Amino acid sequence: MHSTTRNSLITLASVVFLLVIWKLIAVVIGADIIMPAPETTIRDFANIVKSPGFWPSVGATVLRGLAGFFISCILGLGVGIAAGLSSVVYWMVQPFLTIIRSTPVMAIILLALIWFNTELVPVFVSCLMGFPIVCGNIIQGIKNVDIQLVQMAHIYQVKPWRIVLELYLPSLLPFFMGGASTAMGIIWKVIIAAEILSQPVLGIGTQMQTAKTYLETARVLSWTIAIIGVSFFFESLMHALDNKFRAWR
Amino acid sequence: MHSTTRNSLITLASVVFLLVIWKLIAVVIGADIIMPAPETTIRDFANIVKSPGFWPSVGATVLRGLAGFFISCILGLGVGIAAGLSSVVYWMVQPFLTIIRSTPVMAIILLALIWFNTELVPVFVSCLMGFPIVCGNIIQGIKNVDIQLVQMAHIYQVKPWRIVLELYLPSLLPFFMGGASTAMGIIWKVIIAAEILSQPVLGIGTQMQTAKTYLETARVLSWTIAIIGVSFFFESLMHALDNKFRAWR
Amino acid sequence: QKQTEPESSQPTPGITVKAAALKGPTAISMVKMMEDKTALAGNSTVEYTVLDNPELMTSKIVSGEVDIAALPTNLAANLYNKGVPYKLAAISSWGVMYLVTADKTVTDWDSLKGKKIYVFGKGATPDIAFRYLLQKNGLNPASDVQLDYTLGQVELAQSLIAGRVSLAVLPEPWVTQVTKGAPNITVAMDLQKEWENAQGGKTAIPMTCLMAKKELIAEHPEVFNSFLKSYAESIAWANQNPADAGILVEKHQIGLKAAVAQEAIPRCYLRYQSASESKESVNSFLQVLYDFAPQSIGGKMPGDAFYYQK
Amino acid sequence: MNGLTGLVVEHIFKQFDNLPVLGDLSLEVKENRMACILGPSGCGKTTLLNIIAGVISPDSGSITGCQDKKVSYLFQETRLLKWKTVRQNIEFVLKDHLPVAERRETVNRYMEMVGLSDFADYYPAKLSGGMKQRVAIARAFAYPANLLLMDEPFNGLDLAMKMSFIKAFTDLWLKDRRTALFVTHNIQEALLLGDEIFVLSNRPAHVKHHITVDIPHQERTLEHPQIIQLENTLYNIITTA
Amino acid sequence: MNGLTGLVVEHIFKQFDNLPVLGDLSLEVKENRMACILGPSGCGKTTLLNIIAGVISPDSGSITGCQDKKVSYLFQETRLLKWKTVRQNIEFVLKDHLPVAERRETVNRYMEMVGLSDFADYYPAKLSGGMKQRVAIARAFAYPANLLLMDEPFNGLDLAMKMSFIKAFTDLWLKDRRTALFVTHNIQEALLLGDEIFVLSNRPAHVKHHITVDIPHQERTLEHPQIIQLENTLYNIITTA
Ligand SMILES: Nc1ncnc2c1ncn2[C@@H]1O[C@H](COP(=O)(O)OP(=O)(O)OP(=O)(O)O)[C@@H](O)[C@H]1O
Ligand SMILES: Nc1ncnc2c1ncn2[C@@H]1O[C@H](COP(=O)(O)OP(=O)(O)OP(=O)(O)O)[C@@H](O)[C@H]1O
Ligand SMILES: [Mg+2]
Ligand SMILES: [Mg+2]
Repeated sequence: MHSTTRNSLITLASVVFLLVIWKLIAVVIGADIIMPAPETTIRDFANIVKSPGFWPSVGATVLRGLAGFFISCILGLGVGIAAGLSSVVYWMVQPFLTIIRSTPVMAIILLALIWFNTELVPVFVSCLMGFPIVCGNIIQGIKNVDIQLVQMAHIYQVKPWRIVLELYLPSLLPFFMGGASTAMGIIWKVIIAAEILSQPVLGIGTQMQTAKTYLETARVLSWTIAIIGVSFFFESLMHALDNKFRAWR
Repeated sequence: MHSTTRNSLITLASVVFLLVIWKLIAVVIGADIIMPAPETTIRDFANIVKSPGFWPSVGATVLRGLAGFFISCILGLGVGIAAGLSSVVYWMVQPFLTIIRSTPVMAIILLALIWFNTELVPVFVSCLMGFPIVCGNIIQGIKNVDIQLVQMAHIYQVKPWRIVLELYLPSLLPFFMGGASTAMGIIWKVIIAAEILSQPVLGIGTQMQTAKTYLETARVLSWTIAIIGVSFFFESLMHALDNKFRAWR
Repeated sequence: QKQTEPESSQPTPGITVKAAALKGPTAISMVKMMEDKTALAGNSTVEYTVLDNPELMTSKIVSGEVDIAALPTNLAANLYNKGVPYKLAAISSWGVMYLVTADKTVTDWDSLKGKKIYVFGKGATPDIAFRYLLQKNGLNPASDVQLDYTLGQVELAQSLIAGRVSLAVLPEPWVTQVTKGAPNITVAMDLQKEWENAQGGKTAIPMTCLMAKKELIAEHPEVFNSFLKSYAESIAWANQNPADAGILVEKHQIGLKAAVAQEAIPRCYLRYQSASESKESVNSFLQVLYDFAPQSIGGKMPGDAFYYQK
Repeated sequence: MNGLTGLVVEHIFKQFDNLPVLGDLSLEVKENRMACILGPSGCGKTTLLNIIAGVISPDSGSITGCQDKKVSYLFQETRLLKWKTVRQNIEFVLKDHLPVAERRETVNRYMEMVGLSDFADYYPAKLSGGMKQRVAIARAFAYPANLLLMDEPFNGLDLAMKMSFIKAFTDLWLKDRRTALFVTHNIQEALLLGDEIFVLSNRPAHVKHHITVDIPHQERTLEHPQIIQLENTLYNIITTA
Repeated sequence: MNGLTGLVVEHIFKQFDNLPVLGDLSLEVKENRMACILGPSGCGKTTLLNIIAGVISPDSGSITGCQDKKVSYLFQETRLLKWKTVRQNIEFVLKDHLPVAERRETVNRYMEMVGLSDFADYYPAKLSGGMKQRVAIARAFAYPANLLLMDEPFNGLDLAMKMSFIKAFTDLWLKDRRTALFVTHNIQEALLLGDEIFVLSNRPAHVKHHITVDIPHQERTLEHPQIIQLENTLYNIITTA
């Protein structure tokens, strides 16, 4: 409780600091169209929150983000564990991973648009970003699992799936959490980018793009604040979860 | 040597498998403009490799990518270690990290274009993507450092900077490598995306965008192959480095 | 460059005017000037940039980096309403939008009923203009047709060629690319003509314009006017020599290949008309946009001060 | 109970990189007997147990008699899962072998035996060194094996506790015989528990001395004259290497 | 050499969560003498050493005499850096305290002493349990400390090696006296090395018995009659808790 308060205060101070920097930049640039002042933006933000389209848009984006996140995690864990355990799998998936990681979204988006419903394209694109992050971390994590413990489990003839579940997974936890919380953060950015490209009916990205074509920079920033809020909420959730998982420390 | 050959063979098999899938997709879609056949693309790729603009473009992109990567790593390590060691720093940088992670590139690119030279915008944008990946992993890694070893070093009055250098850094290595190799992969994607937006004179992204506006899909894919090649090269380098660092295993 | 040397022996050392144009048809208007490096009054010179996207244009205008810019008219109005110190100097293109189709049954507005039409950039000018035309021709954009905004311009062009899309609103130069790439696709409607019909033949659609910095207009009127003159000539030349213009377009990397540009130029309705002469067209165009979405032009109709008066 | 041959280790060679560790090592443990290995630090005792357990393979030589046996191995390190409590650590190796009720009863019994009933829900990080060793002991004993391998099992335990464990273990073993092989540095432990005692040479290790202790386990105490005599013999063998 | 008061531990209380571990524990080690702690597993010996070393703080009570001393602590676990070789592990704690030439010489000397000169470039993963313990011993001895804390220092070593270490350590210590406090479960080790022997009670631990051994170190052997007598006394104290 006590330290939570302190932490919140520190975070608050740092947010205030950010606002001050923002204000300074806005004053220096002196053009609302490029960088509106924080107070203008916050006023605008208050307006969009009250507008009827706000929660549906946020909801749609959050749903897509969570879908992308969970798919990334499940695929990342599955492929990562397989590749970490077997060097054959490792060298087999390597080209796929490289391609997924480095192929520009642009080169894939038309195919994605052909195969998926517009609503799903952002989910697909965010998996392309989130999956390799989780997967890369898991592969490293597997290399770091204590072989002595694995030997022990084999000697005691523990079933393979229980070894994975009760030995590998907990050992991987810090690696998984590192990957998952990074992926969680970045997925929001990617979802928005993909929404901007694919223009689903509802979504923060769609709204942002509209605001952008109308040169309403304060509105663009208001939606940015919305996505940062969403991101912050889920990151805190991840942090709490992480602490819970570390009870044995 | 022997196992290297085997690994290369497996990777090769998997690349061949990919080409087959590609060919299938191309046949199913049946439209060169959406998905050219692999042989068409490879012929085109051979052409661009021979063209005089190829190496300068690749070189420019690689330089930007490496710059982005190294800046990401250095910042990620510095901030990550500080935040991992001190909860005050952790809660202080948290809002910045959230913002960097989740703010859509679009909202920043305008500012970036005003402040930086066009050539540098991709570097800046790739840091925004790479830095939080490395940083998030390092924060998790610090939590995972063996406190018993730290106690030992304190008892023996080892100087703080040597504790960081000789105890924390090696402990963080798997986390750092996990983050760095993921970041390395993704940075290429981001550099391309930023080059597409900011259009520096030389760069794979610039070339890709041109090919795209000319509806030269095979050319777009040729440049994609180039960036995948670059990515693959550097990933192999990272992998070799990682193995080297694990000599003590 | 010689003329700009500060210690030049010339009696009137010229200034350097910075001009920017948006990649694509907009920039074709300037291509001859780029090629000839036409000198302006008083030995002034021009430095040209071709910008890839509206964001770059916006930031260059807001930061005052460019003196003269060729850009979409609605963007100009929007920027003006947001307070940038620029004025509308001239209109350069009167529309590049076409309804293209592989569907032979599409002949007039009524035949569009119940069809799925691909439009790009929801809320942007082409979308609003098309919906306006639907309305004017007795169709309800929300119920009588199905508008799909999924694909961007490039994806739309690719999909049309690949035969995955059969009916779309498309701008030049994609129209040329698509009709070249897929002979079964034809231009079903020239939306410029439709606009004129809808407006009772009174006004055309002033799609792109030239905007100039007030400072330049006020401090170097002769330089500015000589620019406008060259600009008008450049447009006229391009219209008369589409083949040569095409070659220059490719050379100056304006985003079109020579062959495409040559065919596209006649369909881009390039025509120079001064701001004061264009006032009525611009006003009725902006009014349409305003009625659909006030934000699209910055929330209000620009006043008379928007128009440059010689 | 099952298995018929005991454990036969023949002509084992093992080399790590360029370091020969085991050089022509042979030994035999008869069915349901307990053997003990003594030897200098770093001579290859753990390596031998690992080879028998199948964790590593020898360069040459053969091992018979443990193929289809269940093996319980008390490692030199405790090898506890740090994210599991004392109870969960023991249950971890039993889950696939005992039904739930019996498992619970077994876990409780062995926790009681090692004096950790009160610490059933402690994570390893909060246990003392000796307590962790006791969890590992409980785990190895609780597991229903035919062959028991133990690497310095009573390391880090106080004298009283060690004595009570030796007694408890002897009782258990007499009731429910298993073939057992354990490593120790303590001559008294070896004499109180072992039926056979193998003393290994320096690296590359082979069996330097082999002593058979023919006293029934129930009768063995540190005051037993034959034990005292063997103790002196062993002491001399070991200290005059 | 420096420091004047020895080590005085007074009325220490320590509780973990709801588990009282140390309950009013007091003891004193005179300057430049060696004290030994015996006590049941889990009673709080490591906790006491940790408190003296300053790794954890007591709930109440005071410790004087180690504030400005350099402390060398041989932990119950080896605590080696697994990415450093034997040599580098020892150098790690010496780098900030000795110039390079002297450091190199010191490292070589102590590696020699623990018999690991041939393994100087081995990483811990490739050492046996006893060898790792010896690296930790070399590290603790090599470090130029005034106060030496050791938690079960000879754990995992064979008898011959242990005896030679005890001898080597006694010689070192006689030459270059330091105050030392060590924990062991072995009565003989305690008698061969300790000037004072503290026997701790069960948790919550306090000093149950205090024995002073007044025999000069050079004269102590396991056959010394007074030692044999003390051994019996201690044996009875410990086994009849
Ligand atoms: N961090 C901790 N949190 C909670 N309990 C702890 C913690 N550390 C130690 N304990 C408890 O304190 C008691 C004493 O532990 P300590 O390690 O001091 O024992 P010890 O005397 O060194 O035993 P051993 O001879 O087995 O090493 C044990 O019961 C242990 O469970
Ligand atoms: N993986 C390995 N790679 C290289 N050398 C190894 C490896 N494992 C063990 N060794 C070496 O093999 C030798 C024997 O090791 P082992 O652990 O079997 O000794 P031990 O007899 O159990 O000693 P202790 O009593 O100290 O536990 C040692 O010299 C050690 O350095
Ligand atoms: Mg061993
Ligand atoms: Mg202890």
